[in-house]
Amino acid sequence: MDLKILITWLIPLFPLAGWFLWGIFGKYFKGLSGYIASGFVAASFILSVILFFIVAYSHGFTDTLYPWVYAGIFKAGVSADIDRLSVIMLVMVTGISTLVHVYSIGYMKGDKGFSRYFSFLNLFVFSMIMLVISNNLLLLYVFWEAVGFCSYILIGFWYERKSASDAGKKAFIVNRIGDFGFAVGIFLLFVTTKTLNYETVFAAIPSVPAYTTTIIALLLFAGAVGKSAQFPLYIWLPDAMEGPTPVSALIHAATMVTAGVYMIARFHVIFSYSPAASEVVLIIGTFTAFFAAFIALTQFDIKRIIAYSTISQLGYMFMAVGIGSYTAGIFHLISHAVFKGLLFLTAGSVMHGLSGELDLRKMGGLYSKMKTTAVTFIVGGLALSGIPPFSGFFSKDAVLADIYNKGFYFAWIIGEITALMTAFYIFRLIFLAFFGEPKPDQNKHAHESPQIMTIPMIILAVFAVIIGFLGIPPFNDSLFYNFLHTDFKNAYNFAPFVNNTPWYILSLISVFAGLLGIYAAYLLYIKKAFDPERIKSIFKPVYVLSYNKVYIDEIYNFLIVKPLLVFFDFLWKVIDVKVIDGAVNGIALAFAGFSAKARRIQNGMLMSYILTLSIGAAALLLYYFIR
Amino acid sequence: MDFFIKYLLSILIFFPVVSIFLLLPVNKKNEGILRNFSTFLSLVEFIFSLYLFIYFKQNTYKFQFVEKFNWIPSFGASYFLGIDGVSLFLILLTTLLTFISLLSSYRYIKEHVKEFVILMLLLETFMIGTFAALDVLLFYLFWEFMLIPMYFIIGMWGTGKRIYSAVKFVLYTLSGSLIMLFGLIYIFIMHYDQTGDFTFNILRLYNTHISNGFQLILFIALFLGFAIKIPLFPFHTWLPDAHTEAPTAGSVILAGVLLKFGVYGFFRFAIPLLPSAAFALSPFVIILGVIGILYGAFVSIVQKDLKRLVAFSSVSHMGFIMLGLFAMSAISVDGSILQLLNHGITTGALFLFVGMLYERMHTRQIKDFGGIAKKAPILTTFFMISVLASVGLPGLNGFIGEFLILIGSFHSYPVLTIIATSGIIFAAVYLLWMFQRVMFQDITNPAAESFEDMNLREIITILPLVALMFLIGFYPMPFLERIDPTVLHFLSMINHHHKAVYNAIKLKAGLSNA
Amino acid sequence: MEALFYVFSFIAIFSALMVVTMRNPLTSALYLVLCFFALAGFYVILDMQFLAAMQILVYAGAIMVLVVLVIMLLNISRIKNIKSDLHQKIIGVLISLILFAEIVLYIINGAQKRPSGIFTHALIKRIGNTQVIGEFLFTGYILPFEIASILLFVAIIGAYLFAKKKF
Amino acid sequence: MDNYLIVASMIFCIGALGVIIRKNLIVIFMSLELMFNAANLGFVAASNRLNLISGDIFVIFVIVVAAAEAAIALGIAIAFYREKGTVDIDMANELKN
Repeated sequence: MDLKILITWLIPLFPLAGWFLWGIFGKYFKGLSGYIASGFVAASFILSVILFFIVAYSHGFTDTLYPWVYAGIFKAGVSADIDRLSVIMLVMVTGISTLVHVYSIGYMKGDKGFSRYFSFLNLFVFSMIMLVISNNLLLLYVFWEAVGFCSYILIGFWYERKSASDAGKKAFIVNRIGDFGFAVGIFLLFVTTKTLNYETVFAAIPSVPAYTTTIIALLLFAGAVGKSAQFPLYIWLPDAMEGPTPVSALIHAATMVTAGVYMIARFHVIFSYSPAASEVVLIIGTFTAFFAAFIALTQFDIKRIIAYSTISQLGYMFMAVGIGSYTAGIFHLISHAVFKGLLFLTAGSVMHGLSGELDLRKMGGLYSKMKTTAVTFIVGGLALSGIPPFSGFFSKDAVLADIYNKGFYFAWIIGEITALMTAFYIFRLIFLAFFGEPKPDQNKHAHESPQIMTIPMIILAVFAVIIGFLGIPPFNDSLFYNFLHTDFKNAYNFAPFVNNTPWYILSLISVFAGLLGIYAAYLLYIKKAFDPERIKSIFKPVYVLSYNKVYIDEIYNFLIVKPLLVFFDFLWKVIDVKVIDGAVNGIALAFAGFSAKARRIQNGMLMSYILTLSIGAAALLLYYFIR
Repeated sequence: MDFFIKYLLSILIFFPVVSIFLLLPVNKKNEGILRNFSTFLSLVEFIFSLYLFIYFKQNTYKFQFVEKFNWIPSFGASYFLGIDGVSLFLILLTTLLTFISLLSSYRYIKEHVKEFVILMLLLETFMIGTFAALDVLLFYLFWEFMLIPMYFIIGMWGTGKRIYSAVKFVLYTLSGSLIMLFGLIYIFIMHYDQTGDFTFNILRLYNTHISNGFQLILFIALFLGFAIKIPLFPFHTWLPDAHTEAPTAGSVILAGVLLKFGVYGFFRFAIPLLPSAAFALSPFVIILGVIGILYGAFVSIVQKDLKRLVAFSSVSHMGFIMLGLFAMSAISVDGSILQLLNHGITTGALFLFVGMLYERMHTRQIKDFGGIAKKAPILTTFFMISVLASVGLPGLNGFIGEFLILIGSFHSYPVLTIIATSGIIFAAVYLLWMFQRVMFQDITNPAAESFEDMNLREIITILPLVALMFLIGFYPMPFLERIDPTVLHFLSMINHHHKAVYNAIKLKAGLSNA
Repeated sequence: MEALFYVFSFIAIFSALMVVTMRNPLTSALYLVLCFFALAGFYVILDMQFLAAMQILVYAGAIMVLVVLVIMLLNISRIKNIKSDLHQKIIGVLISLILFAEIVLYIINGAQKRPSGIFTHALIKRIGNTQVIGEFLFTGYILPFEIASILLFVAIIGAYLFAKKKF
Repeated sequence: MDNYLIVASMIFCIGALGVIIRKNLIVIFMSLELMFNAANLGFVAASNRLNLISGDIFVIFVIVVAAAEAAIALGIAIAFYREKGTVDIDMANELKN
């Protein structure tokens, strides 16, 4: 076997082995399982890096491990498609996973589900790796759902809490709604192209009628909407914060939720041949980016703020892939994975220090107590706000510049406003939590987290600073662009550039927006130039709307969940029991009733039998007589 | 050994009967010996049936292990056995599930142990006989015999309204199968009239030419018999009652094997015998199937009784199978047959878990549970795997079957397939919601505090099923490559017949362009 | 002969009516005996002396003695008190009359069948009716004859079992 | 011949009447005997008219059956009386559940 193929299959093998080991023998390993699991994932990471360089200096390849489902003309194998896109994703996924694993050793210390936790975390890494390297849609779908399952089980990790198990269930079901569309899309794709292999599908797509492509693309996008928490299916992600924080960092910020973006980038051929579908992607992305940032403005739960921020940033990525700037989308995906992972880990560190406290109103002045956490958090916040030279600046601006230069001005304006709001809410969080007066009741025992947690944070912070330089020189000539662009050569260029505004002008505007947001937060929460309460009362309706998350959960509950449950109950108690079973029992009862009547004749009195007998004889004779 | 292989099917059919005679001398009071010995015998039977798998030639659709003896020559009935890729797996499923259900009832069945094991073994004989029979009369005989042990199993060891359920089950299925018998005999007579060949041999009956109008009538007759057994949507109401009240072993066999007979009947009898009618009526059957998918899922969501929930989920799953079978594309029929096995494995496992929960808590109401996960991690793990397999999570068996069914049906019936696909959402809703309320959250019922985890026997009971879930999920090829030739032959056969009839009509109408 | 027929008919019908209407079963039994004698008379008219003898021997002699014995065995005063319902009587009479009317109508309207056998009066008289019956009974009807004997045997055992104090 | 048949049918109907209206088991039994005899008369008359002998043979069998029946019926009557203390047929209602 070729070395690179061996490496390819070893990468998912390590976490898979880890899953089995901790799942079955977890209790014999005790605390060790965390270290070994991290080692396994680290091995995957190292192999991924090796594979990255192999691919970077040679070319991509595909390989089939074994035939999986062959039925009739349907053929799908367990096979990998290694190209630049997948190796970049591989390195990102395994890298962040390694750090999160290490961090988790400290974070989950003493939890009685310690090895269960690492088992599922390893399973997640395995699934995510397979999702990234799969080369047919069936395999992609399998691991698409598998990561959803891991998310379900890890969100509901503390299953004794009703809210946690509710959140897990909600995540799974909402994802399923998206996957429903995804599955139908796969069916349609198979029916039109008779294959599910990437290469053959992509080869066939240009000759497929445009409306069919559009329908396929939209259906596939439905899956992405569910998985990547876009409007209207984003509702599971904020609730998913019930899970352990490293899980939020890994699954709900860095890797799984970005699978939708990856999927669109992977199927760029399908999406680029359907401008209409891409437009929908752009609209949904833009709206979600704004909408989630709007909600994030007024929340007090630090994890939820970051979660809404994730939704918002995913919106940016969808904007990018929606206008055909796939490299920009993936670049933002990578840099977002780094800084959002960082933010979650630091938030986890805050929680750890405050024994699980999440409410911003009960925090303050933590900077002095937990310096490392605060510094790394600020690095993440700056990256998120798009302040140079942090990574967010390069990636977000690559997206926004492309949007502007391709002529989508409205989306660009929304994007800039969102950037302002983003800077505001993340610095509101930073100022409220780390600066200002310490809250006496809470902060007594606040302490810095152990090194095993802070080191991954520091590493991520360093990357949050340097990874942006891959985007130098900004715009369509960067290192990253040149590296990845070859993978998207088959895309149909449906949105050509219409402007040629230089990057520094556009960047200046974005940076200005970001700084404005930070300044506003500074004025409100540090200088106290304005009383936040007054502003609250001025914009009361808007504030209430934002604070209550635009009542989306309630609307869904009231419009969909409740009526459906009533309907189902009706279906069971009336239709099933009364109507259908009633009909069946009715037939039986009719017979029973008839025989009850018939039994009256058999009253046990011999006399009446004899009487009947004679009547019968008379009647019989009469019959013969009149015949 | 040659003899063994040659008469393997007969050996499989009659080994349980022989086992019964071995068990008869054992004293009624020696319950331990009865249980262990019967379980051992069913294990031996299962091992025997594995020889079928080993010696099965996979690249042919021809019937294998054929045995043929005269039986009632004056009726044209013969003792004619043989299996193809479909009945192979169904027989394996039967032997496996019988073993498992005997093993599972060590704790559940406390009274009349001897009668119980004898009835189970008898049932096994009849079930294998039904799958192996290639003679219509022999098939019908075994088919009806199956009801008797099942009636007693539900009636004697059931709970609640067990007599009502047992009677309902028997009367309902019996009335269906009588109509079916009428149809089969009618075909037999027609075949005799046409060819002068006085035979119940199904392979020869396939060649009967029946006009389209008659096909419709006969198909409806056969349809009633098989659809009730499946059960298809409006005929399903016996199922929740029977499942809910039956003992665990009864539910496992009922869901795992007995429901398969309906689909098997369609596959072996109704569709190949009456292809034109099958083609003409397939949209209606599929509509019923799709209604069943959603209906079963909807009703499952609001169930309060665990077993009833699983029973209604069966309705939903069997809807998928009917959709795949009647979509009549190679992929979907492959998927259907695979899903038959999956449903047997998964739902069987779910019933086992419900039984385990019932044995420990003496209740089946979902609201009485909660927080079991804390007390019983092993049970939680296996239960979760089974639930997820039932949900159709990729990587487990349910997904492969459902996916093949849906992708195969999409071409012919896109809208109905999309509606059916939405069933996967609701499957997640009802199963996960149930799982959350039963296993997760906090303990509310004090009885759960002393909840014991699975013991070794129970783990052994479950392990083969869970292993199969993973095997079919990750590597279904051993199954698919044996099913596929049979299915392809099935499809080419019905297409051929259908075309032949169609051409004959065209010829009559003078439309033939030849 | 005609006169004898009418005499016997009158006796037979009268005694039959008495059997049905008398309250005391013992009286009924005695009228029944009378009726049997009348019937035996008919048989004599019809040249079947053997049957007449059998009628008197078996019916009047054996069966009726048995009946009378049983009546004696039971408590006669309580048996006498069993009353019939009035509406039942009316229905019974009605039904019987209808039945009778129908049968009569049937007999009258029925097609007359020609004699088909060879056993004319003369022949029977010549051979003797006992011999004729005997020949038939032990040749053509031997199997029913044997079965009848088994039936009697069964009846004896049955009667014994029924009359036993405990089953 | 018709006259014989009419007499026979008359006796038969009287027997039937007795069976219907009387409730005394013994009387019912005797009425049944009347009906038997009516049938016998019919047999003999018809056999005589048609110059056959089978009717007469049948009468013998009927007599045999009647004898057997008498034995059983009276046995039942005694058993019934022992059980119920009466021979009223209305008391024979065990068939009614």
